[in-house]
Amino acid sequence: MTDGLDVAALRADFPILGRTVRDGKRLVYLDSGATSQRPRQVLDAEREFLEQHNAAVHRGAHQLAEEADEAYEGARSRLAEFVGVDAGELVFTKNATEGINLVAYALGNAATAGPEAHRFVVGEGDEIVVTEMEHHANLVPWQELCKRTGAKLRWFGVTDDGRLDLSNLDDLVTERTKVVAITQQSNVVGTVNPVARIAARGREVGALSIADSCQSVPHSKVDLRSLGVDFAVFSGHKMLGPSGVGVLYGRRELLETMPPFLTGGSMIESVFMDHTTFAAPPQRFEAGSPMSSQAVGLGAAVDYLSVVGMDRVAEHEHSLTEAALRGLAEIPGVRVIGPTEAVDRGGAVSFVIDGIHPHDAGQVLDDEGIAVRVGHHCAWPLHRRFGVPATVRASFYLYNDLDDVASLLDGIRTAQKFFRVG
Amino acid sequence: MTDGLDVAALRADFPILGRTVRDGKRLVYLDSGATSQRPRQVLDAEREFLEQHNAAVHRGAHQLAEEADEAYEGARSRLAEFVGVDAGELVFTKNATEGINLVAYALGNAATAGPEAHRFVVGEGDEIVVTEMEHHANLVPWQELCKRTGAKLRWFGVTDDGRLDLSNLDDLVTERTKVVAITQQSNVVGTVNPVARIAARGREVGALSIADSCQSVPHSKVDLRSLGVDFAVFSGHKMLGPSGVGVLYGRRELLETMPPFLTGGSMIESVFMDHTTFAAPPQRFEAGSPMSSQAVGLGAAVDYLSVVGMDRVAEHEHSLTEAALRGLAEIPGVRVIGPTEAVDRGGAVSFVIDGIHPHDAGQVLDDEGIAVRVGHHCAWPLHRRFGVPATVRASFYLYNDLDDVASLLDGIRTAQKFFRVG
Amino acid sequence: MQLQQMYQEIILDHYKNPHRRGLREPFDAESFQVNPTCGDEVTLRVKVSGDTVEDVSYEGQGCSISQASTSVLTDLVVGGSVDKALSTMDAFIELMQGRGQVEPDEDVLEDGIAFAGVAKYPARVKCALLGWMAFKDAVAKSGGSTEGAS
Amino acid sequence: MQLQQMYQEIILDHYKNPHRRGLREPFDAESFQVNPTCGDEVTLRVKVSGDTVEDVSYEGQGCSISQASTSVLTDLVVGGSVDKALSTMDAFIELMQGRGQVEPDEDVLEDGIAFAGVAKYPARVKCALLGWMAFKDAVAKSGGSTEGAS
Ligand SMILES: Cc1ncc(COP(=O)(O)O)c(C=O)c1O
Ligand SMILES: Cc1ncc(COP(=O)(O)O)c(C=O)c1O
Repeated sequence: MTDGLDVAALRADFPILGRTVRDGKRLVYLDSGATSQRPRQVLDAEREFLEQHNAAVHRGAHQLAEEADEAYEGARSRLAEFVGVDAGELVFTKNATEGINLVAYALGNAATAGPEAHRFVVGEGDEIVVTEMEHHANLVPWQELCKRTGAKLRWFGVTDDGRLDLSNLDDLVTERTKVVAITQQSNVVGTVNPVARIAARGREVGALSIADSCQSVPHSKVDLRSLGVDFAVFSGHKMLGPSGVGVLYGRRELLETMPPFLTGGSMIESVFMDHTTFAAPPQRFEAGSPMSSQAVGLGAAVDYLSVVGMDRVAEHEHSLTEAALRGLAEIPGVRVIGPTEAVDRGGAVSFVIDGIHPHDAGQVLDDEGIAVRVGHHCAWPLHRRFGVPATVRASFYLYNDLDDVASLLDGIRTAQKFFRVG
Repeated sequence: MTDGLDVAALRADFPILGRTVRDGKRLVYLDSGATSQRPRQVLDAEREFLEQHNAAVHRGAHQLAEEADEAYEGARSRLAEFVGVDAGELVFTKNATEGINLVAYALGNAATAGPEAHRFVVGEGDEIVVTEMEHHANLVPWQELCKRTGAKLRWFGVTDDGRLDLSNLDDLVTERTKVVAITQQSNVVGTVNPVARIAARGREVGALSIADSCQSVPHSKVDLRSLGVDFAVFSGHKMLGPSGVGVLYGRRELLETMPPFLTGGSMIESVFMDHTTFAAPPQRFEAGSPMSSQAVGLGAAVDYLSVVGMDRVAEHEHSLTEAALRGLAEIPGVRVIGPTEAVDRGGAVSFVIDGIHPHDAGQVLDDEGIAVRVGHHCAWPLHRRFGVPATVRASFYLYNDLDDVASLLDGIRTAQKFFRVG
Repeated sequence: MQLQQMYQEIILDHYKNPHRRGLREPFDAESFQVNPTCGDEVTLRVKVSGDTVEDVSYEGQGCSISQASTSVLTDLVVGGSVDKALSTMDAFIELMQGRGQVEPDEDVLEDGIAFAGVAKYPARVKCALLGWMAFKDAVAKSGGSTEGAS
Repeated sequence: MQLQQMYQEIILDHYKNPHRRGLREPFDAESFQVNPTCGDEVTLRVKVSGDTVEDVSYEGQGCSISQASTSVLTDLVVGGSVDKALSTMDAFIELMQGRGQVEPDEDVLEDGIAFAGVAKYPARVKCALLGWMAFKDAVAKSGGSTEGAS
């Protein structure tokens, strides 16, 4: 490949990519937007931890416990470096969804917390601003917070070519705005949003900003500090890491005064029957036994990605996306939803085929060994916006190559033939 | 061993038990109450899933996704069978702590949910009853719910020998009681509580009951249905399974009308910008990408335990506990906190040594290769009750044997010698 | 290619030319069902007279499997007794949940036997059952019993 | 046995015979610190006159390490300037966080050098720092600066 990524060598690290599906077909995995596959290095790191150092984290004083603490906190530090923030500003969650819920519930809890939490209180008259292209994870928790507190939900619309309509930025984000929650990169149409600009407007009016970085951190170099957001979330399983672990970033100053969400062991300072005081962050937000081996695995994933180089990952995916968009444009009856040029755009490519329901198209692709996702991809409002009930989505990662793109295009033609359309 | 458990053979399944600590000492792992170790079978099951079947669960239609769904739901079924309930009544959480928070928050959300959730509403005048021996995980979430709703927290006391004082059962659990939350087995003093009796009283007065089964499900045969509780929680990592996965049981009828907690992808029915409807349980309570490989690993853990047989596990631990209690009673200056006889009592044995702070005792034991836990074990109020700031806790599991007990007793004598006491 | 097994001609015919499509009056009960994974939807109405299913009308969007199975459903139940409709439904559900191991009875399921291949694809079983779930729900709402229906 | 390295005689002496223990009046500021993992607690008061740390008094419960290090703390800071106390604190913190790689300076840390062995046990470092965290907090509350203290 011209971008210098040795995909064949990388693929050898991913055992699952060597398997076949549906009667011996080569697996063409184009569903990394849903979940990525894991390289041997991540599996090995987790196993080594479990076979040599496993113990309860932050609760023990024996040697295994010391080693487990060190592995867990070491992973936090490497992740922090990976996204350009301090280790104390990262909270381990079970997935990105929990991270967003954490912030939404903590805000809801501020009303009955101490005076230090005053700035987090949400109530009637307040507004929360999202976008029409959010994943349900960054929409429903805010709907629910509004329902509980009486705040009002507002949102940015989406243009016909799948970009955020920011023409009313100053009308939407105002002194009434408490939170602006935006995806950094759409998991459906691939659009990369100008989060820094929106966060800056939020800062101007005193609103908290939160970036859903689920689809950006795995695929490009992200520096959360320079992005200027107050919070951000991402998930381990989408970036070569284990399932069951995600990350919430919060600016130190905010985490220090924000009320807790989940409560229980390890997040306390002192506990009495009638009251409890809480530990400093990040511990305050990590109740219960943590996903220790998963954090270790995620640390190894970050090491793996760093060795490859995030700029090269992004460049590589860019070339695949370009090829896919070009190829799709050439097939009659295929319509890409969202940006049709690979500008400010990541590698999630969603499309519809005239006369074939996405579910049926996906079935034919699956029969050819091509794993894509069909449906609304947890972004139902965005699909409504484009007047389609569902789409077919192909999403790329560092282990995909131009052959995979060619397989996808061939598969679409096969589907058209099978259903006698196009 | 007289109980017929071939511990040597079992130990061979646990790679970590073969390692040495502190300059070549044999590892004597007596901290399974905090977290258990994992057998090869569990590690292999998870790895096999990741190398062969990994895909986004409940979101895909391609072959890998089908296989992943099947593995994940298969694990749910095996767990359900293990604890005697239906698969649809089990919700996967990240740990037991999340499970308890889930119920507490769902109750808090009932006030702004639909009329079907009316029975879950908590407010002023309502009472929540816990015990003085709860783990923080089953105490702090209820304190917080009370803070948010104006309900009042009440609790059962603990007798001098570490049993629940139920003399005032009918005065504590009354028509005002909304929730009774009790640990089935203390993680500090090992006491097995008469949960069925307390839950029955709860039922009489219309209170919801929740059992913290973290220390019972891993160590004995538990039939949640016959226990008669409405909810129960336990954690994978304490029962040979992975970290990052726990289980909430809820009676079907309750899960069907209880409001959601975490919101986002996979737990919805339909999503619009201005409102959302929710899926049926258990999906309603599993927002975001789940801990898929961890659930699979937990399924394998349950298979492993089932082959050994939970009755034999319990019997084996009983004999170790008896030996430990007997041995500790023979060492001058050692005082066991909690029941000193192995009756209605599990294998968590906590004690203090005159003249040696638990932290210092733990250090000497660690130096001998013996991993115990020191501190308040996330049950600070119980320690206050016994007037001790901290204890040393040894906790047993199926891979421990009488040699481990002997090492513990020797280690205590060494500590007494080192600190010149006793 | 296993596809032919799944997409029998009968299915594609019902998909392209659905029977009894459209929402009609009068009706006794209506049910809206959605497959949250893919967004497929169906709104289905039943009209029951005495013990007879007099009409089933529906509207929806979805894949060939969900649309065709709803079309077949109307063929199977309209004009027959509610009891027979429910036992047909049970047979269809059993077929779909049988993972390809259940031998369909053509006398009972008629065109419905074409869905036997779908049963091998767990992710598509929900598609095939979408209309039936709406029917079950609508019958229950109309006062017909769905006892015994799994 | 590595234990002897950790539990130096100096530490055990301070533990058995702690210096300046007890809470005394008058004082300018008080701090309560707790180690949430193990429940060790200390309440510590400082009395500052001009630029001088006139008294440090304390009460608490905890292991030998936390108790002894608080006793040593009082030896090191009482009677000296606040600035010197804070730079001594920095040196002690550096030693404790050095994982056994930092060479302690006896001129600065006196009996404090006995804690060098503790630095190899990450779980015990917090014990050794408990009293110092209380001191830092109390000095800050009393109006003394803790700038530069890490
Ligand atoms: C009795 C009891 N309850 C609750 C918990 C919390 O479990 P987890 O930390 O896995 O959420 C534990 C273990 O830490 C426990 O022993
Ligand atoms: C943009 C975006 N946000 C949020 C999520 C939710 O992530 P998770 O399911 O890991 O919590 C996803 C993935 O599902 C996503 O693509």
